[in-house]
Amino acid sequence: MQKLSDSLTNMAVVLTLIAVITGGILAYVNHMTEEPIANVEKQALEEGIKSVMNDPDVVVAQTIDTTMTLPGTDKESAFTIYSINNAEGEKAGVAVSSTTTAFGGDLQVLVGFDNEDNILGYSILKTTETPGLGAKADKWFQKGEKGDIIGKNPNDEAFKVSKDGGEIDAITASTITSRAFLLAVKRGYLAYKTACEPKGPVVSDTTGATKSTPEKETQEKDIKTPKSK
Amino acid sequence: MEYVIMFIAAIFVNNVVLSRFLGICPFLGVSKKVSTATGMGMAVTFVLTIATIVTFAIQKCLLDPYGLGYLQTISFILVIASLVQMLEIILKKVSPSLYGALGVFLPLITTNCCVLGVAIDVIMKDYTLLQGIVYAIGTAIGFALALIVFAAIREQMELVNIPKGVRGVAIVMITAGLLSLAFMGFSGVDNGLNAVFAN
Amino acid sequence: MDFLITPVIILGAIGLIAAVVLFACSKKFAVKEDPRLPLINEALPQANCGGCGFPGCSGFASACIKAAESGSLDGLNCSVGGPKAMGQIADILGLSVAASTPKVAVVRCNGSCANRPKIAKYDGLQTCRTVNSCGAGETACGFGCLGCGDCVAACKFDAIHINPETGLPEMDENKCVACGACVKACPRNIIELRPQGIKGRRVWVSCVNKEKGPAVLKACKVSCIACGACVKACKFDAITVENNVAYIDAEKCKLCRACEAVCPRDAIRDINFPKPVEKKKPGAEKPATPAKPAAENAPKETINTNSTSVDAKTETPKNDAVAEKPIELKKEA
Amino acid sequence: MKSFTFRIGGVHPDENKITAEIPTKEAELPKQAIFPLSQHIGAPAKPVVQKGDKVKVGTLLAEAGGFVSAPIFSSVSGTVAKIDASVDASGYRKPVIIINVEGDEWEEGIDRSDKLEKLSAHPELTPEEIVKRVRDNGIVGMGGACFPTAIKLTPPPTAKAECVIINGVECEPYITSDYRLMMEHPDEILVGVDLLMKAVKVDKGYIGIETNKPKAIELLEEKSKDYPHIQIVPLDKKYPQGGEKQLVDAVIRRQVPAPPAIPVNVGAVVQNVGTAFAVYQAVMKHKPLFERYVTVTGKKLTNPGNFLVRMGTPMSQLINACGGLPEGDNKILAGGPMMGKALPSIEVPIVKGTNSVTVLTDADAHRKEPSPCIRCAKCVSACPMGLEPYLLATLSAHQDWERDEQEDIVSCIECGSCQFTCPAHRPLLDNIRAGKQTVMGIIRERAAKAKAEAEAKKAAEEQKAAK
Amino acid sequence: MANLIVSLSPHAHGTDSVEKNMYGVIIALIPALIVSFLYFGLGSLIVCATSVAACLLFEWAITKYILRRERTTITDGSAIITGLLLSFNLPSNLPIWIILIGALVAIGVGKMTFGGLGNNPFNPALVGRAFLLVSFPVQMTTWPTVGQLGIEGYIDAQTEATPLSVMKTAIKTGDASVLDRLPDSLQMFLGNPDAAYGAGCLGEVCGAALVLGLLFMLWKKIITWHIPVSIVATVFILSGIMHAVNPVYANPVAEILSGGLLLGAIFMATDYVTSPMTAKGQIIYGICIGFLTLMIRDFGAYPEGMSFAILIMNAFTPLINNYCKPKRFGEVTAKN
Amino acid sequence: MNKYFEYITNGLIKENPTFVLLLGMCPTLATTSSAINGLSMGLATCFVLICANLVVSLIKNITPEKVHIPVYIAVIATFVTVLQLILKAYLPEIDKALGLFIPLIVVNCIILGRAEAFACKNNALASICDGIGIGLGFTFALTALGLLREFFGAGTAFGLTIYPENYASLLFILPPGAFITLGFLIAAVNKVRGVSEQ
Repeated sequence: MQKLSDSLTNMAVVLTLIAVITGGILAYVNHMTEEPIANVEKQALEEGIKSVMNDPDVVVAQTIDTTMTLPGTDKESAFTIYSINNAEGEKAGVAVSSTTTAFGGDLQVLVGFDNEDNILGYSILKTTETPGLGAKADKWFQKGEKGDIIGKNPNDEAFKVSKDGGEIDAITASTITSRAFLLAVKRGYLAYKTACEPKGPVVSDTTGATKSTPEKETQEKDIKTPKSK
Repeated sequence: MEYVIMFIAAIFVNNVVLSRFLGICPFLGVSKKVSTATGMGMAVTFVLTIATIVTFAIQKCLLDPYGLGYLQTISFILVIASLVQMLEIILKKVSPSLYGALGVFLPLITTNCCVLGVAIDVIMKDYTLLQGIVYAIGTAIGFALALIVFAAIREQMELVNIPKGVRGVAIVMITAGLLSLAFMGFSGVDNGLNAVFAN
Repeated sequence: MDFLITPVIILGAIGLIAAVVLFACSKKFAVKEDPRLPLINEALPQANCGGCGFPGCSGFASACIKAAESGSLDGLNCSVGGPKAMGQIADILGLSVAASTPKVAVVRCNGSCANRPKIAKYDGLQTCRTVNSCGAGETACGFGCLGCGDCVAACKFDAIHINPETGLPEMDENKCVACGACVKACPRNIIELRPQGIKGRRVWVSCVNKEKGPAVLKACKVSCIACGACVKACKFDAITVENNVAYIDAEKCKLCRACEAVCPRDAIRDINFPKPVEKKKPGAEKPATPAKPAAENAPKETINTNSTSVDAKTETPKNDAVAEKPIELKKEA
Repeated sequence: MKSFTFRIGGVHPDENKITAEIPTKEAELPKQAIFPLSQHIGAPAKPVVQKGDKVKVGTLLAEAGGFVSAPIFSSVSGTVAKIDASVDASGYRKPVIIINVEGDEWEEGIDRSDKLEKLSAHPELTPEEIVKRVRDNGIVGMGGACFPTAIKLTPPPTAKAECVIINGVECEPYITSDYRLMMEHPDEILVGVDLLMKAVKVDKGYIGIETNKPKAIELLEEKSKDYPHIQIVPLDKKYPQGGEKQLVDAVIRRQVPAPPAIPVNVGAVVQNVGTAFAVYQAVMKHKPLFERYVTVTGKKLTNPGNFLVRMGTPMSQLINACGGLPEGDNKILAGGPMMGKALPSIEVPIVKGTNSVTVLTDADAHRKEPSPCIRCAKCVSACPMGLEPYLLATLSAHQDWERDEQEDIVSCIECGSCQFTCPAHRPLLDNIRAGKQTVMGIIRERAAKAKAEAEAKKAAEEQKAAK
Repeated sequence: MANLIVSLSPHAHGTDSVEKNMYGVIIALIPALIVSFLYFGLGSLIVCATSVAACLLFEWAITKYILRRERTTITDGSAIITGLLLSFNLPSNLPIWIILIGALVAIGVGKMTFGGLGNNPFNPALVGRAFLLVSFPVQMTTWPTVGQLGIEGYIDAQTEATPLSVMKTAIKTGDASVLDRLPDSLQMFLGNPDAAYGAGCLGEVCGAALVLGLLFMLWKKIITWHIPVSIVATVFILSGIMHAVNPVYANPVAEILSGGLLLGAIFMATDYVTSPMTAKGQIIYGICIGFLTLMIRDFGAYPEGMSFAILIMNAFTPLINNYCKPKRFGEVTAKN
Repeated sequence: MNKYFEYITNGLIKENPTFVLLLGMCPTLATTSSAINGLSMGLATCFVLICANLVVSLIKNITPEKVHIPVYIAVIATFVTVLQLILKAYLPEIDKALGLFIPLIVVNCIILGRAEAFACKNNALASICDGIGIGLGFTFALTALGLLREFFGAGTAFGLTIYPENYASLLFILPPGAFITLGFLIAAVNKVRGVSEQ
């Protein structure tokens, strides 16, 4: 059979037809997978929250998506703050998802805090760090590991890598990732504090330079209206 | 300053070929001669910039409003393929001299994954259009730079006696590896600069 | 079915626009090109992988057309399409038809170590080109093989090798494709492409020394001294003597080997004949295969040398026949 | 003493001027003299004698074979034995005239007296007359290149000569013939320079001499006091200062552009001291060029020396006069070790361009084993032409003629500095020379093709016009 | 009579040779080697000896058994230099197995894969060092304090921050007072076993010994001044400007004397094979190395920029060679 | 039947896309930081390759010349997107590991290359066999490369610890290691095949 010639009708019909068919197929597949994908994501989130709260029975009470400009940056960052209740319905703390730029790109962490602002647990949601180096962050800062941060309060002066004068051991040969990680945790904390407790403590940013109160006020103005889901 | 650092990062730190493995095929194929490499580099810069703008428009004007994110791949590649072919046809007629310099490289760009890769990347990283363009140009220049430097090394290697066993693609790969190793020295420079200029 | 409508419309629209735009462009900006180009493009896989070293398949296609002008597609290969695609391209460019009379390269020098005494030692870059520009070389023959193997290096088909015993290049007939690379590489124009001959049989004068008698006699034991005996012996008018060297026209030669029998210097060689030629002069037997060094019969031949040298001297023509530079020789041959 | 030198590259090989202070002797007459018909650049000379003819010293044997050519004169008296082929300095057998020597009878008209003839005493010598006598007496460049001098003295109309530069540099190791000539015939040389200056119609002359010859500089400075237009220029010890282009750069600070430009394009006419002397003898004494100063030298020679040699004398005779070939491996050079030609036979005759017979023995005779290039760039800094020898050599070895041409391979003067200096002992010049020859061939071919095309086009146009 | 020998000109040859140059470099390295013995004792000896022996062994084995060449090249001295330079770039307590890997990569990947001396586009010692730095960042970035001469200095050494890490801390924290912890410049130049922060790789603790080597090589005409001087000058000027603008950047003298800058500028950037051919090219090369070194040191993720800067510029060398041609004769003038 | 078997083995050895044809280098290098990643990428590509080959061989005759690239690419992109969605839904781990390189399968020159070189000239069954062969060859190469890199770079094979991680050279997992390992692997394959590259 001869190939179709390059006439306008042929080209247009064939290309459009292909586009329509593929569009149809894709729409259908998408339709079929939409739910499972959403489920997967939701499940992953729930699993994540449960693991970072170190409690299998917690429930998300409220989700706040917020963007704000934090001290030390001039960019808006997005945070998601999950207010967490325990099985009994009492407030167990919060879980915050926070993003920073690390060695290889964005680093997104989910951190759980108890009511005293101490870290309950964390998990890495998204990382593009180097395998074997920065990617070790998923284990490194867990309980009992070298860079254990569980139970620490991000507001402490010592919540820094030891190279910068803090008390946390950086991942071997991945100081940048470690710094970024701690920064993400701290920012999550700050976001949660500013969003939920506007009268929260005056905090310093991770680079060590002290921040004055006026700046804090501007932060508050920057906070977008939290929307509840 | 942010754009400058982004630009530098795209060229050196996250060099598209050497650290992100995009566009390896043309990197290996068209790096035998410096002159050819330069032409290819220019062509990629040209197409990458245009493609980024067009795909950005499609994403923001068509896909996002209708929630059709899953059509990203297919619509992008369709657009890029048609765009490249169109450019080729037009260039051939309008400016034969430019076609002579760039045109022959154009078909090769369709399957250059750095074009699609960057287009998708720009959307994934949520860049603005301006950021996207800077990023695209930076990436393309990074590609061109890697290509030209590598072509010069290969031209030099053509003249020496490479052991028989590794002659051909093997030595090219190993050299690319060492080049990539050298470029690892840049890692973190963008973050360092960002930190400095943020203070 | 709602979820189907938008994507279908949008993608359909993209496709339609792309098609229309491409069509419009291709009509509006149509350019004339070599009619063979699209044909070759057709034969190519259009993977545009750049694996061939050219920028894209069309780049490769135009390179093929360009190469076709010079007559061969050597060095061009499409790894995706493989030999099949290359065969098609050759067909399109009409290259496969070209090789009508099969030829093979022959070496026209038999000046092995034993036949040609060394008078000097060359100490420098071992390429024939360089030795050639340095002087006659290690022997007194300014026309013979230098043995550094420029032809070996030039051969892409591994068809030519220097025999360490004789120091001369030898051809592997099965591998030789008569591309002529060795002919070009030889600074002394010793290698010639000759028709393969019936059953691969060939007879040729294995000497290109254009000097006159005494010097040639002294330089090499198997040199052509232009005595003309072969010319007389040839019944087919195939042999001519020009510039003090005999030459057998392969088109006219009937492979009777009468010339070989009369050659006093054993300068005519044959190949692929079942039996060695009967020498008219006793004692000078010619081995059937050229691979065997002529050294074996060298001692016997010295007698011949002495007896014929007298004739050669008397035949010496007038002085004008100045030895020409080897490079100019090529055009005549 | 303030001295000058050229600006790019250069090396300084061991001088080994063992024969410097040995006064020149006259060499014995040969039994048989051999005269190659091609002793100069250009077309070979055409023989005008036949076998059996009687000749005298100074008889014309062969006339110029073209515009760029030079006649050849007999240096001996005797009978023409044959016109045949024999090995000459090219290493190939080339046509020669062989004369059996009988006695020593000179042509009449050659002034054999020692009287110094000054230019001022000969008003009849117009520039044209000088050039004519130079041409008729077969004078060629005596430094080794053997370019017919008369042609150099008539520069193309596009260029104007401004000065004459005399090359008394003798930068090649071993050779001392020019030095001896300067020491023994300074007056004649100065008159020769005067003649050359008049011939090219300039009033400035320089004589460049390297500072390793202080006596020659002193002597010529002393003598040149009578010649206000002639200046002695002391030059640093550096090879290849004797190269035409390098000498022009060293003396008048002008660089000759890439080929096809020649020194006269920057206003300089360069001649060797030997040429100046030969010009003097030809113009003033009517003596054709048939004898010259030759150094016969070598570390292992028992009795090296400088000789006044009749051309056509086989080298074997000179070597025997110096005590014969030493034991062991020998390399016989016509010329010095940097640019001289190694000969496959010692029966090669002395010709117009043979300034030295150098015998290298044993280790000196062999090349050193080459190892891979380490890209040290020492060849680049040594190259007096500003080229990149390592690259040219590699490109030539890979037969990449196109890039060779781009990299200006044709500018190479084949001085050998690169190969001399290469720590890896690579045969750089061997490769470059092969490349240069090929590239020049390609360029010539292209030019011929372009010319043919232009002509065809012109013819077609004319035809069109005719219609 | 023996046959005459013929060849093309030139027939004379200089006295220079590859071996002469290579062993010249080795001699120039001796002062630094002695200093490293004095400062790091046994550890230095073990590291040096292992590295040199391994490089020689690998070169010999690869030429003989993998490339199957008749002649091995271990006598030309280049493998010794690679071994020495590699060891000069290592901390004195590095385990032997890491050194072996480094030597294998340096010789095997960096050099012999390309066909041996003269063919490699990258400096083999630096390839080895960069490989180790990326592969074993922990071991490669802990440096013993000087003065631990015994075996314990090798097995279980006390480690110390290097001047470079002090500088980096100052930049990261934005606190210029951190720089007060740097030893003074004279100490850094002469090297002082007692000085705090006297730690570093084997070959980089004493600037004076390296400069001595430089003088020797310049005297012997093994290298020219262009590369070392342009690197040091660039670093000096650039860091001077940065220091003037913001004192968290260390003063230029400290920048030059700290880390591997002098070692790299004198011995590694000047490697014949991988550096540009012309003076102009060498100066461009040097300036770029200086610039990149400072960038990587001050902003990058790795503690020292010299190795990477040289490697990067090694990659650019063919390009530089393409564009920096020597001035051709006759280009200068035709007529005044 | 033999012919079809040959198509399959062809892709595995004689025309191995990675070692011999040198196609699809981007995913080869980028996704082989571990054996399992390499394997997943190989299988993913294999899936797209087979489907695309099949469809292209079916529609080869109704495609006008000027639009054949957009058409083929659209076909390929469809399968890639389908794959992407399925992975997201049911194998999120793999989707995460392969990241950007799943959509980039579209521009893998193996797929378009096979479509152009084979599928558009052969019937459906042959095209499927070719897809299987080439796909498996690709998978094999990626797995081998991933295995080597994982072994040298992390001391593990398919996640199982072989020797302590402390002794592993991290570089092999990083970009330079990908190039270098592949370089030596190709040299080794060439040696085994007894073919010297030109």
